[in-house]
Amino acid sequence: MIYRETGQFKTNYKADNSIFPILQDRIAIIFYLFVAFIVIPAFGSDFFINSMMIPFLIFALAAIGLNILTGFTGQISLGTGAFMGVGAYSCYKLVTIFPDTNVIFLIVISGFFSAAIGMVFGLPSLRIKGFYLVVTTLAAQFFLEWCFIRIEWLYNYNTSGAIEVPRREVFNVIVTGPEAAAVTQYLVVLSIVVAMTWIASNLIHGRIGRSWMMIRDMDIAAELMGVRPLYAKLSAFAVSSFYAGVAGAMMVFMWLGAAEVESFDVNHSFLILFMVIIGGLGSIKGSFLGAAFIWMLPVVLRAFPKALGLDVPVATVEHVNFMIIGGLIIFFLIIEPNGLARIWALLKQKLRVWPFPY
Amino acid sequence: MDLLYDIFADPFVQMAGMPDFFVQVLWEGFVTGTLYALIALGFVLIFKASGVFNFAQGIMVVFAALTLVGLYQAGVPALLALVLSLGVMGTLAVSVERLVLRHLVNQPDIILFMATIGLSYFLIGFGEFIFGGETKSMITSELGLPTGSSVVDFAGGIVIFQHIDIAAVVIAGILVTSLALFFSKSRIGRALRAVADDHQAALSVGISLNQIWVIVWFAAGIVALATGIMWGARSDVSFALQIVALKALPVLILGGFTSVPGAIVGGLIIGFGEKIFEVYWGGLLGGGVEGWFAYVIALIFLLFRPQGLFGEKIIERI
Amino acid sequence: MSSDQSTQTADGRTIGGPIMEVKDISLKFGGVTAIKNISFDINEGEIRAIIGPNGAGKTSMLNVINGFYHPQEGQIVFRGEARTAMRPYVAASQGISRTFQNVALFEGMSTLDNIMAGRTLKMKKNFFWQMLRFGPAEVEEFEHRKVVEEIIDFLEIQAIRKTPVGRLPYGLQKRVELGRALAAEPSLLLLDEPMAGMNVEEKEDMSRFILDVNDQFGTTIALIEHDMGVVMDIADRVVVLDYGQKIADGLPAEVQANQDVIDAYLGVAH
Amino acid sequence: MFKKVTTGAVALAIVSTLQIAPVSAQETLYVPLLTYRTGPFAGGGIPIANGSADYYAMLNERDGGIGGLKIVTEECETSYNSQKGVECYEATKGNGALVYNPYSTGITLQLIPKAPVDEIPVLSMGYGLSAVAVGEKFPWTFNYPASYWDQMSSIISFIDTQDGGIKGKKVGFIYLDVGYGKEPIPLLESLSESMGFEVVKFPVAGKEMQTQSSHWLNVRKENPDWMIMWGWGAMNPTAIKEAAKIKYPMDHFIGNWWSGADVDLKPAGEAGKGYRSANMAASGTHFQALQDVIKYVVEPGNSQADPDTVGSVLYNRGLYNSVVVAEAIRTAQEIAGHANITGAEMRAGLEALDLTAERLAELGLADFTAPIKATCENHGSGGSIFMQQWDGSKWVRTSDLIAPMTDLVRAELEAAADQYVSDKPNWKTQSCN
Amino acid sequence: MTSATLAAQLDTIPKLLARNATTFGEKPASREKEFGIWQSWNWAEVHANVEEIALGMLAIGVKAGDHIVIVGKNRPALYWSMVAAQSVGAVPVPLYQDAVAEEMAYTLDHCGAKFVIVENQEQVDKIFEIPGQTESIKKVMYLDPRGLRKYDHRNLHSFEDIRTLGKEDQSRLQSMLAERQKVQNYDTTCVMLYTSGTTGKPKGVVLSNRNIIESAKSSSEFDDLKVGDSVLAYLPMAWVGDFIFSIGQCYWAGFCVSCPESEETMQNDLREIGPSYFFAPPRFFETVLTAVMIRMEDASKTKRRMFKFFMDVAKKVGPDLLVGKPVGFMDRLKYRLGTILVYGPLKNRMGMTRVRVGYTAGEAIGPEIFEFYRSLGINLKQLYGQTEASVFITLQPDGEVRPDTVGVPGPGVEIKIDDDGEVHYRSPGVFIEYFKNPESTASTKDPDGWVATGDAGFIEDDTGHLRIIDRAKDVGKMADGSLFAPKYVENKLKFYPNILEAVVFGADTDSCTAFINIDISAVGNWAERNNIAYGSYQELAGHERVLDVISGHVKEVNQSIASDPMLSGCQVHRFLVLHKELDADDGEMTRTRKVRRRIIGEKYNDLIKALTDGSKEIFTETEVTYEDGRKGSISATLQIRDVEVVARKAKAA
Repeated sequence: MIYRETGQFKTNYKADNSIFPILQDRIAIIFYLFVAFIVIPAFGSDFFINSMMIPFLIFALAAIGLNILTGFTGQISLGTGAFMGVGAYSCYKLVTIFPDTNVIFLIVISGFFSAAIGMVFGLPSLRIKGFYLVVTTLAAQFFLEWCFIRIEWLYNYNTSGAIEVPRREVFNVIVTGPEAAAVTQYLVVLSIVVAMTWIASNLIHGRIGRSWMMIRDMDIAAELMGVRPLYAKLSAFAVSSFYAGVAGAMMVFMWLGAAEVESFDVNHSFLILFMVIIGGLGSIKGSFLGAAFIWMLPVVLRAFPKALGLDVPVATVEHVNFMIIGGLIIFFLIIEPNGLARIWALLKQKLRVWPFPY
Repeated sequence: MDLLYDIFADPFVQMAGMPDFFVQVLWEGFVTGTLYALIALGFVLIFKASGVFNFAQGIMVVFAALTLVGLYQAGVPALLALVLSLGVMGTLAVSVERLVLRHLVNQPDIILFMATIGLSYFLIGFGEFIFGGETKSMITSELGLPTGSSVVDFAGGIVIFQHIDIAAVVIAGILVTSLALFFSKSRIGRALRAVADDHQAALSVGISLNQIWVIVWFAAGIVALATGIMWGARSDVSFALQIVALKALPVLILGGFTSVPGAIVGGLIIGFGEKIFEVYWGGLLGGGVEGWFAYVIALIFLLFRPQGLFGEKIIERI
Repeated sequence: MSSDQSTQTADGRTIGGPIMEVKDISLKFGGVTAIKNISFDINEGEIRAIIGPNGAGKTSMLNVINGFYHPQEGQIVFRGEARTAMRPYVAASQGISRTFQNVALFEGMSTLDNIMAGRTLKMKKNFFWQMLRFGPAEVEEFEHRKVVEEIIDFLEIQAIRKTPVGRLPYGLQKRVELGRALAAEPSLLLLDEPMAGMNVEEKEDMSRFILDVNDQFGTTIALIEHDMGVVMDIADRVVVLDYGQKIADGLPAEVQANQDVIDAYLGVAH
Repeated sequence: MFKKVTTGAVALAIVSTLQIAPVSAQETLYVPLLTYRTGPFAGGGIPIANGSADYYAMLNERDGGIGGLKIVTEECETSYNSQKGVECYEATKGNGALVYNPYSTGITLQLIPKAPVDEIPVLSMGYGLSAVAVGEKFPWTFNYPASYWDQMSSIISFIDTQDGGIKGKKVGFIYLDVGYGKEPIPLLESLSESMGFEVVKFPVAGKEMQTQSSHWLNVRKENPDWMIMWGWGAMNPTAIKEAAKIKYPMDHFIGNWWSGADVDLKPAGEAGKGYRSANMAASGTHFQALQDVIKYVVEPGNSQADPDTVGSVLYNRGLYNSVVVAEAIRTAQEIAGHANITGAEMRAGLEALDLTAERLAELGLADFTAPIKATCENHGSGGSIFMQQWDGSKWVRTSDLIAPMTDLVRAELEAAADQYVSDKPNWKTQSCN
Repeated sequence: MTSATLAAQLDTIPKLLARNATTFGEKPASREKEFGIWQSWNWAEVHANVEEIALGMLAIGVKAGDHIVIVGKNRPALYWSMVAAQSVGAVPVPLYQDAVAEEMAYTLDHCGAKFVIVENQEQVDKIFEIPGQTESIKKVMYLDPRGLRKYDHRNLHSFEDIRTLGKEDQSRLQSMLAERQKVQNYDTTCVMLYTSGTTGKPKGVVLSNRNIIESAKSSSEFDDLKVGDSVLAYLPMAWVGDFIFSIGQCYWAGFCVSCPESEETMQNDLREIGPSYFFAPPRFFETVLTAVMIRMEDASKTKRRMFKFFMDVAKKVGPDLLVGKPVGFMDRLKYRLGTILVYGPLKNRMGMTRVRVGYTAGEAIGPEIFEFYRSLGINLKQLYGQTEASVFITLQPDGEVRPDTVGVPGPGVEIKIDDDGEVHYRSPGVFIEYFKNPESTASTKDPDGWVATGDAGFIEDDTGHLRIIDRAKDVGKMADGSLFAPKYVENKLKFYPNILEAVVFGADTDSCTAFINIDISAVGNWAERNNIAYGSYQELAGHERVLDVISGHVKEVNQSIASDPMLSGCQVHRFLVLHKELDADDGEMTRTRKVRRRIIGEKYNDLIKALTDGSKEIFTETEVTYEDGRKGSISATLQIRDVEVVARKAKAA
């Protein structure tokens, strides 16, 4: 309905190949960015920014990471939580070893550590497929969790075993630590997420992304087309873990402020897998939708009885919350196994062919 | 050199030095392994008949136990509670088939897998919603299960056998045997095997896939209840147990997704392996290695035998 | 390959010396012998057919040629280099490209992306540029897009350019697959039953495309076919397999007259 | 169209966040309660939450609140999860929260640095970071009656009085392998040096709480003379059952005050007989205050608690927490001179808290717990504990108050506090002179 | 600059091109969807390209006055070739690309073309198939080398080769080109177009530069066409309309012509380009409307209701809003809402969002169809024209658009109606002659320059609009002497989506009868919805219930016809539904899909007899030609239905 594509034609490959070939989509993206960069910082409450937007963005980034691995390369992983942890602990070490270095830079750098670890645990994927791979990633998950506890050096021998985010400034603005303003942290997170989303989208639309999808769709044919499984799979693991790592570092540095191993446990791996599946495998947009759905729905659900003025015990709300999320996951899988992104696409298609049904 | 000694010699010296303790470790490994095998068995039942990798099996274990205890706490006599719990598991099987599986026929495995994760979430919420979230203790003695222990003198020391552990092993044995008999002797059992081999063929001999799903899920529910009682008696009943259920994954990797004997052997390997490794080598690494040992073993194993212990070599065709 | 060996066909194509020689290949799976002592050669520029009844070992032969199966015995000489086994991507990088009996397209991708996938080996820009996607990586992408578009034009599949291949009818999928194989600009193109499951009209189209490929780009083609009729029309030389063994090798007419071949095919009919 | 849906969802979210806020408009005392009634630790979380909430409710019913202002509590479910805890904090802090009791060391650690920024004190009563007891370094954080280090030193003192002293003995320490469990290790190690006993550690990872057979096999292998446990949730009953299984002498097995609840021992029952644990507040309903709670809250049906659990160890602990907060509010109101206090004024109240035995008696809680006196320097250390022992069906108090080794602990605390502050530039400290 | 001097300077298409290249150099002139994107050329580039091709033509020896035949689908290079041919003094002769070899042989022979430019192998094959033609044709040039590599290249050149040849000898040829152009003027032949010829062999209509440029100029001014407009060239290049739009008006006004990628992608390409100036035959609009309606049938109930509601609103006020008549506020509001919900998206789906001027011509368009498009806000108009007139005879000015007229005479066009009711016209666009056919030229064009259109019609007294009734020779008398206008009736029948074609018989008989062709997509859809199973066209066409439906349509038509006293005698008394679709391959229709009444009459003689003799059904066997040229036959037993007619009113005096 809102799509008026008549007269939108492409005279070069650049335009034809652009990620948002339709004018209305470009307008929408600009609108979203405007809301994200201007409206939300200006009008969002601290709670909204801190407890909804920042985690949403961070999880969306992690979901993009997992989506690269699972959605685009077809390798199921339940190790995302641990890879996020690698990023977080690396970042913590880097920040304490180099206290004067720009912390935003270090957050990004910590992704490399996570990428390296991800590649190591990606090696078995060359021989193992499907559910079997789930087990190897679980091995990574539990082994790394154990490392986060056992290797005390990682948390500077802190007696609590937790990593605590020190205060750091970038250009005289407090970026991390408890004094950092929510809006500042939000803008940093947003910028990193936007930049990395853009990069992910670039990779996916280029040769590398294609080789990932080739491996996903038909690994044998991919190999016969000259894709080296080693490169394709390991690069997917590396990029995926990089994203998870940066997300993990941001989770601790930009959101939680301190973290123990439980912040990187297998439940987080599941959480992010949910986001990817509910959002849609193989869709960056889906990662955002999935993260928003999985993260914000409980928050909204929790606020719901209160908003209605009902006095429901919190525990009941929480139990019901679990039931609703579980039920919704099943519901979504039944009505649209390809996730919210697919629903979005169908809706968009509906709007594009409006008023026709197809 | 010390390190090498610690790794390669010392543990064996300890084993030889305290044979009674070593036997105790083996026994613990055996019991744990049996319980792992039971959980894995639930997975295998469902996977074999419907190709669904039922992630919720672990949750079903807790859910079943929670139902049993919850009913008892609500004033239902123990044995009646047991029967009612069976009924609940049956209802669960029917509901899962009606509300979930039926709508997901022909979807890719990963989708069904995800649906069972959704099911786990639902069951957690539902279980706690009905019976409350606090940890509960299993009504072991009320169910007539033994609670004491026997101390056996052995090689200058003692080995302690918990009666409940013995009971667990016996019940596991009975369960596996009866399932095996059920599969090989009964009409439904043979139908199940037909489904496992070829869905089309099964359909053509007039077996309803939907019924079969209900039956296997119910069977898995029974296994879950038995497992839940045993685990509950060893520790307690709460959803924190779910993490234990994940151990069934490496067990399945070792044993293969479709093999009942594989599940048992795999369970025992993991059970023995992790106890021995934790007790004799764990200290070198600071302890707590049990959490990942099973997975790493499975991973290493996979690298050399991607098809599992009992699987056949895969020839890829194009 | 050398010009002195080359001959001119009736329709004006040039056929050179052997580009590939298959020597005494044997392949076993466990105890089952799939291929036994097979030798033949493929000349540069020709259309070489491998035919035989079902289960004759044709696809296995193709899998050996492009490195998917590793034979227990024998060797393959490709462009003068002898080897017994190589990884499929090595074969691909040497210029061997193929299609599959049961279409093996990348189902989640569009026609365009599938054919672009065939260009994988030709694309060189590194991760960094890929990440930015402007500058060199983009320029490279568009250069290859141009080539791919020519293939799309060649195969007359413009209308399905952006359609996900999963939604295409079988005949078109086969065509896209041919396009993907062509995109690699192979020096040896292996076609595994390119006309399987097609109706007469589609078969005629596909034959035309195969001939055009050979004609236009001078690509050497080795194709497996079950249907003898089609093969006789388009192949320059034919090798016949039965039960993993070679039973005939020669010009279509010769092969057609060969008693063993007739028996093998009649045997199948029983 | 979809755009509308998304913006609608965002709008709903914003609206719903606003919906949380309206409390602050009236003059009330707003105390958010971070509770966990779900998740693996719900078994402990539920009675604590009930005890806490019921006492405030009782005060509202009986006294009309504190200083004439009603206490408004708001529960927020954390599931003992740091992320959710922080989310709860963010969601409630804007409503004029007076104090936070996170009931999780993990959440406490997250809140410690936030407290001075948002000017809302954190009272981690008997948990959290031990070093916060050093008031100069942690003006906004309190952990009386005692830190884990006090408690550990008291337990060691207790052991030292048994079986001919602790010197030369082997002490096993089994703990939940998270911040909470690891907290006392430095003190334990330094005590082992100074007092000449050997320490063997048995960490239990969070996810292995219910499968401790290996740990206890190791205990059997090491065969320590004493076992000390820092456990929580499902870890406790499992540990006790496993200890019984290996026939570890129960009376040599001592838990801290988070490992000594009724729910922890009930499953083991008779097998747990002899097990000791530390405690800071008495159990039972024989106190007047508890009778009031039953009268005003439980019997009218305004409590979420199962009446049987009223007076249990953890219920009373939650109640004790509320008593302390209520007293601190009263103190703060006195200092501020007005009833409607802020977080900063609450801090002053917490710092000036003096809960004497007389006051306890006034409150109907005579002998309920040891008196507390906070100072600027001391935000928590020094409280005494007592031992209770399981007799097979219930807890029995078996010791007098056992004082911690204050001097030793204080020194360790200060060192730890310095270390904590050292890598945090601009950390707000206070001077107590 | 006065128009006279302007005309003096811009008296040939190549000169217009030169002007465009300097005046609008950077503006897009040609686009073609190729290799996935819209390849674009601006006027300067087009100029350069045309010159290159022209030089190449000189290089291979094209002489002034030579005919150059051009065959292929709409492609910029072929359009350029036409202009290049003109620049070297040759006459471009575009032919229908789907013409079979014999048809092509006739025209090649008739015009004596020595040079042929074709698109691809398919056309090359056709040309080489013509016996004896290889000698007379000197060179064949092709655009697409695909499959032609091993052809004998002595007389065959790729387009690129030609360009290269021209470039190699550029300096010499350049001056030659200038020479050639110098002698061209307003009266030089611009193009020769073969009329499809409803009867007999095609005739080559010779059009001069004056014809084309004057027509283009006046019509461009009429509708204010200018640089920045864009059209989609998808109608056959051999058709005069396409030549006027894609060369005449395009070069005059300087707008951009876009060529679709292939036939299958046309709809999509139309949507992408979104032309502002659009021409299509009524059949096109009909097909699109049918498709719209069929697709809406599948929409949800609420959507259908919404669609119906807003279409009713549109029907009520849309046309008025289009011409700026006052409309009530509520209606205006409803229409505005409708634009958001229905009209805008619908136009977008049809690719007509940007259409500023749309024309339809060639046949009468159903009033419902016509109103449908206009109510959406698409400025669809009708014109009446002929090849011989360089298209334009009458056009509808904005604000005077009605479905039943074809408009007022175009600028510079005079019209008169002769005694038989036949329309005659005289205009600057009137053709020079029929090539090598003076008799026909003389019988069509009188010495004063008046041309007989062959159509019967009349001019409305009050408005001055021309109304066409039918082909003059087809308007006959019935046995009782009343007027018989078959086409008039046929068109009314064809306005029903279910009816694809109708042929009405009745000259010199007592009552009218009709053959009907059903529209397989519309009726098929209807059948599906009503659970009617069918295996083939024939089966569907013979189905009882289908006949019932058609019968209903015929009855309604009869009622409508009866209201017009002059034509009320033409009511259809009996009809049958044909067992096969009328097809150009069988000679039953022209390539432009006009019914060949006479041939049909001969071929289905038995059926016509059955229609008149009152029998209830008839068995028949018919020869058909398949796509590949093979022949076969099909047989069927056809039912004949009687239809209620409205009693004739007393004949008006």
